Amino acid sequence: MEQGITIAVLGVSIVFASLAGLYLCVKIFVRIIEFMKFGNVRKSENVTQADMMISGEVVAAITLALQLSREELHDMEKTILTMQRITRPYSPWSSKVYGIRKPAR
Amino acid sequence: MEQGITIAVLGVSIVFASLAGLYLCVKIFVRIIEFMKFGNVRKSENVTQADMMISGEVVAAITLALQLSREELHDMEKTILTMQRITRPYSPWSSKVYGIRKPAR
Amino acid sequence: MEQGITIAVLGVSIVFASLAGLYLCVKIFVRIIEFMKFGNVRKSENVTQADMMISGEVVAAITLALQLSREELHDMEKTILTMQRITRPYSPWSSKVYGIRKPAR
Amino acid sequence: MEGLFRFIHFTGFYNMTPGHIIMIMVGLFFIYLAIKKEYEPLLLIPIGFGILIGNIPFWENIGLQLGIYEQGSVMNYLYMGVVKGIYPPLIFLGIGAMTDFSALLSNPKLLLLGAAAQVGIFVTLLGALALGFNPQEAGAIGIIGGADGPTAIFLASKLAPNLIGAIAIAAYSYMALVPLIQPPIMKLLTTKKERLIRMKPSRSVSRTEKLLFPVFAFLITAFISPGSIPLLGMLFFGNLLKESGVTDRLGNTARNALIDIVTILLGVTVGASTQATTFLKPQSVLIFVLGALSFMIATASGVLFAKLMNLFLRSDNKINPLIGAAGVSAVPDSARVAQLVGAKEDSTNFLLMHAMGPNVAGVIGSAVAAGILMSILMKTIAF
Amino acid sequence: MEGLFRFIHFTGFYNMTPGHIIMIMVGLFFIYLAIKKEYEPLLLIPIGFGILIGNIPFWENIGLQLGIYEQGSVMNYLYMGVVKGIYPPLIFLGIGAMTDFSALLSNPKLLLLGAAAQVGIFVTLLGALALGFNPQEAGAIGIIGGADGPTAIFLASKLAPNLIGAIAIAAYSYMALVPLIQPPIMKLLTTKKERLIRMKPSRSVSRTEKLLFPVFAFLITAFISPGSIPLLGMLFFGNLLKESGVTDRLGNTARNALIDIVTILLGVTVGASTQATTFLKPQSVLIFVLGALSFMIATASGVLFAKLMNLFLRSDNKINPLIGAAGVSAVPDSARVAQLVGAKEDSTNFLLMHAMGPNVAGVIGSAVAAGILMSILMKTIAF
Amino acid sequence: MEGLFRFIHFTGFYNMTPGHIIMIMVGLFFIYLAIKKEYEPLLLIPIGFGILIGNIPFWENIGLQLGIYEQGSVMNYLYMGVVKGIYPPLIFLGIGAMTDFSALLSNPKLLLLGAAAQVGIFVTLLGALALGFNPQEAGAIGIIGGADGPTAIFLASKLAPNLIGAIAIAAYSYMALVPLIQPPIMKLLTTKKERLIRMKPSRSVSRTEKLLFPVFAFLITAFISPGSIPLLGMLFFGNLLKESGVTDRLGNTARNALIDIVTILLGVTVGASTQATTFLKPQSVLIFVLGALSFMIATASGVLFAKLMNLFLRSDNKINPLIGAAGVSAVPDSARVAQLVGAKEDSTNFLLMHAMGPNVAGVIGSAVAAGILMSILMKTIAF
Ligand code: NA
Ligand code: NA
Ligand code: NA
Repeated sequence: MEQGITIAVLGVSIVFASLAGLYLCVKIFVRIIEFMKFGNVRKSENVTQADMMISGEVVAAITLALQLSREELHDMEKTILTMQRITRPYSPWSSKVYGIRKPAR
Repeated sequence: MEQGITIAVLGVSIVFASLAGLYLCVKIFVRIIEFMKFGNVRKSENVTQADMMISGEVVAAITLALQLSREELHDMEKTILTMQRITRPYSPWSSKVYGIRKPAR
Repeated sequence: MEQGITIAVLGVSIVFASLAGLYLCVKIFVRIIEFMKFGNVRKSENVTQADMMISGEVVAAITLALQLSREELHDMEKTILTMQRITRPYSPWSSKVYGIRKPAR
Repeated sequence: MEGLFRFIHFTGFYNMTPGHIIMIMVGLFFIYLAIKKEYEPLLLIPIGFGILIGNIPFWENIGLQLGIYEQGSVMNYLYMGVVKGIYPPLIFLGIGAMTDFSALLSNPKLLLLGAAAQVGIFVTLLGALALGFNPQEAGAIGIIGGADGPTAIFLASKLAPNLIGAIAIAAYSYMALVPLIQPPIMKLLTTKKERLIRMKPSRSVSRTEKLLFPVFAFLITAFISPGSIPLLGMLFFGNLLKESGVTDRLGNTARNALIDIVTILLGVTVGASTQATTFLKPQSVLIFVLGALSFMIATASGVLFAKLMNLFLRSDNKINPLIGAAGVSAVPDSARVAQLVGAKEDSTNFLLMHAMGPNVAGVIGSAVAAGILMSILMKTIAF
Repeated sequence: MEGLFRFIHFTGFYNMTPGHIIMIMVGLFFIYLAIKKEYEPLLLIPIGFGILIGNIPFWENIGLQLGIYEQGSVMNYLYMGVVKGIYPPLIFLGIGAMTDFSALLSNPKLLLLGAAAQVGIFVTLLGALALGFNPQEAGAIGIIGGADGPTAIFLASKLAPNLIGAIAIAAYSYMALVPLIQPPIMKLLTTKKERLIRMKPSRSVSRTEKLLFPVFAFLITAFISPGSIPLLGMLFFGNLLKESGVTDRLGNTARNALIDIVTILLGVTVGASTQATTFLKPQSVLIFVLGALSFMIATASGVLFAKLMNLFLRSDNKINPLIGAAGVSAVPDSARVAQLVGAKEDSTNFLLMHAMGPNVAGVIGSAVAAGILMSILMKTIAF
Repeated sequence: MEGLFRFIHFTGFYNMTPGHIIMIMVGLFFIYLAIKKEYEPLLLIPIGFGILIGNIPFWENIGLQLGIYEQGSVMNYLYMGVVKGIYPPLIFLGIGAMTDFSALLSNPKLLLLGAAAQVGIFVTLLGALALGFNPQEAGAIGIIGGADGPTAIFLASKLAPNLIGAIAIAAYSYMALVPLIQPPIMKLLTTKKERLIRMKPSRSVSRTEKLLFPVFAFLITAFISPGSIPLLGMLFFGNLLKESGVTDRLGNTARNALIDIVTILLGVTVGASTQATTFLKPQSVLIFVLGALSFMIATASGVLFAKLMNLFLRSDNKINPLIGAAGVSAVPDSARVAQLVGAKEDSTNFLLMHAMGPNVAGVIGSAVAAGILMSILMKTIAF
């Protein structure tokens, strides 16, 4: 049990350390990238593709909209499912296109 | 050989038993489902998606029509095959998009 | 080392033999096929699909054109990539369509 | 100079035997059938090319790791999926994900036709025993009459691994030849009047039924014959992925990428397992003869049982006995044959949908039969 | 006659025990939940049907090669991918190829919420030790609180292979029930005012950041906890395939065919591993109790840590503590729950995007936790 | 406190060596090349990230099951596909299903250029022997000059498993650098007049030819050199799936899902096999030097042989010797290089289609060469 507590304390610490490390890393990188970009812009004045950003809020709205519309589509999909399925007469252990119009020899 | 006959008789019986069991099961389920559906309809009068049925004969006709038209498409597919193939210059052991417009350094 | 030279000489010879064999084989087959086709044409006068040929030079031109246009498409793809990605909220360890419009029970 | 001599010893020309030439001809013939006649191309092309791969003569048994029976070769590793019985259930998963059981549900009594056609399996088993095969081999040979490639390969891998190649080749050959084998038997056993029978339009099937079917069909068949779990478990699991309505992406992958990959690997290794030096034996010929017999008996029992059922059915609800032949499975070829033979008498009589019922029932039937044979005959069993 | 008797002995009916019936009911219930409630269908359908496959009663231990624990059976071969810990990293590859880390990058401090929610893992570990499980088992049980199926299965396969089934079923059950488990706890621990907090629109994220993230996130987490290499290596590798912009076809296959195939095989074998004769033991019940506890503690720690962080943040930059609950992972359900609970107070408050950050951070967090537990507890380790 | 100490011992920081740092830099460089320069991204991204995965420092040899060389780790299981030589033939299957042999068929004499460029393989073999490598290793190193990743990995797995990593990395590095390595050599060995040669429009190719080619090309090459069965069997089988016209779905899966999955697994494990503690040795540097040499000799022999052939050809039917360089394979890069170098002299001279012939012939040529080396040198061979 004592061992267990050691594991628990150590474990929680390491998980926090990892994600905190990640946090710092992202922070630092963002600084560096922004710094470099600032330089770039001064140099070329070209808005490169990497600079194209979308506001997070806009993204959220779009995501929602897409999701809702997709769900509706999904519902429609279901209604036409039964019909669609019939159109696949392929089966791998006998799949030739031996048409029913051709006479059997 | 005697053992063989035992196996054959037993085998045939069990195969029949299995599929007859399936037959009965389907029969019974269909009854139950129809019974429940009847109840549902009375309760809600809503025709739910599960109730949407297509006549088997209609299905057969559609299947045939689709199949015939698909076979024709299939024939056309073949004629354009040679051309289509050329449009995939990708190969996994060397696939970069090293364009022929760029000068070699 | 002597063994090495034997291997090298033999190896190069066999590689050449294989591809030369292939070369001869293609040559001979082409003759045969052309001979048979000639016969066919006389028999039926029908231009079958197998006879449909495209000039190599035309093919080269088309290939190039397609490639160039595809590369441009590819570039456009990149610009819309970030947006498209957001539209996939599926994840296999929790993927249900539990809509955010439905109230949590 | 010695190097050159040794090299010549390595070539295919040096190691060639008449057997290799014969098998290469067979492989080329399979490829020809697949491309020109479009007989089962998805299997005959991989098997045909596999026969070529397996019959390039090479210096055997010196550890070159080339042959399918040599440890360490790629073909040997890929062949494990056949020998260990892994590929067939995965193919059944894909088949389940592409099979529509509506036809069977709309007229469930046709399930019995799928049982009747399995009689061929057990009669052939007796024939094989009479010809001197041991019980395990006889069971594996009998299953050729199930007209179902993966089932035949699966049972052969469990009962008679040494016969996998011959049994698989026989099964697929006759399945490809169903349009030639079945019609004469069907005509012989039916009257013109019977062939003209028009069947009632089938009952429509609700989504709930299609959804519940794979679950309960699996429970019933598996409780009666647990030996069929590996095949039917995967078949009905695949079907549930298809019908559940909430696992479309899994069903889609099962019936596309997954089944295609396994089909390629199964086909090419089964083909390569026909290596002349181990394959060309008198018993392979016997297996082919028994296989043909098996297909004919299966067709006949299906047709005759349909006629038997008609004795108990009201006159406005008769079964066209032609669809009994579809009970052998060989999906969907034998159903198409029923349609074709029927259409010859009356071109407006659409039997296809009705024939699909016994057709898929035949798949279930032969999987159940395989389960029984496996349970009773498997050598690893220690009571 | 003796043949008939022996055959009856083979049937499921003869070998049936109450345990089989119970487990079949569980399987049917999972399938019901998946279809009717649409709870995690992509996993509950394969697992549910797998439970059916694994609980067909059969004559065990006579070499029939049917059960998942019998050598030579297909299920046993496919189960190797679970036992050897192969499937979970491949699933992580696919997850990486479909995960968008933008939300996390746009507000990186939310990463800490993904760490906080892992407290549940370690508290549960202590609970399991107290209940008498050995350290390895306790670690494997604790990871249920990571709310991440593949991670739980991976760790269980390394630490306590005998518990894989119970742990996997518990993990997936509670993940499916996240919308029922979390809201009460979230409401209990937050005030109405807190639940109304509107968070600042998140920073936009450039392509370069998204491209560099998987590479450096992997290096950092793996250097701190090398035990997480198998899971996080594949996760971030998959994400690089997605974000690199030059490997679209590989990313596409990883998040479609590859993950689907592995999901099918993992689900059905994990389900089948619940064979009644080995699964129904008191400890399975204990595992379920501990698992529920674990989820609750994880939710609570996420919410409470968010409140703690708010003490240090400027008043215009507060975190809505509801998104702390998303730190358990259970992607994307717990993020949706945060959105839902928030929307009940103010339907115009969109928390979903903000909750996605802790949500994916939770995946990383539990993989790190699994790596630590594996490093410290694995029995094969010889110092 | 002891727990903390032990934990620190587990971290990557504690186990780090300069070698790990070097290899991580190499991995990052590969990823950089792939993304920024778009050099072979489909292989450099998996290999590059694989190098990162394989070079996270961890406490080795205590049974943590993390490293690619530790039994029981996922990477070790996935690496089996490389060690046992299974992935390369599967990749060849996919390559076959995406290769169009029209260019080769329309001007079959260009096949000989694909043979000429393989001289580099055997010269390098001699060089490696001179530098003290044993014959098996020398053969595996020589194949780098085949400019064909899967072939190199396959032969290395059979002849010198300990060198797989170095050989694979060298082969892919130089294939990525083909646009830098080849042009100087091509210009050095040709006159401006030769580079301006316009080749006759190629003959059109009928479907029948494309369909028969994979079948008979396989038979001929395999009879001459059965050692090439594993690679060429799969290559031509894949091509038949593509050209047969009746197996489109199989060909499609082979060139998409199947090859993508195998490419991902092969790339990431080959990358991870460069674990610093086993990889960073002087011999790896030697292999890189020999590999570069090999590519240069191959290029030169292709060009020179084209000039030789011109001596025997009519003046209106000369070969532009630049396309001889495409005989090394490195499909389709070296063909593009031929086009580029030619276009510099005359921008209206389209050499691409002509260069594709030797280009795919080079694939066949190096697979034949691998088969020969395998036959002659394999250690498992017992005469
Ligand atoms: Na059958
Ligand atoms: Na988690
Ligand atoms: Na080459």
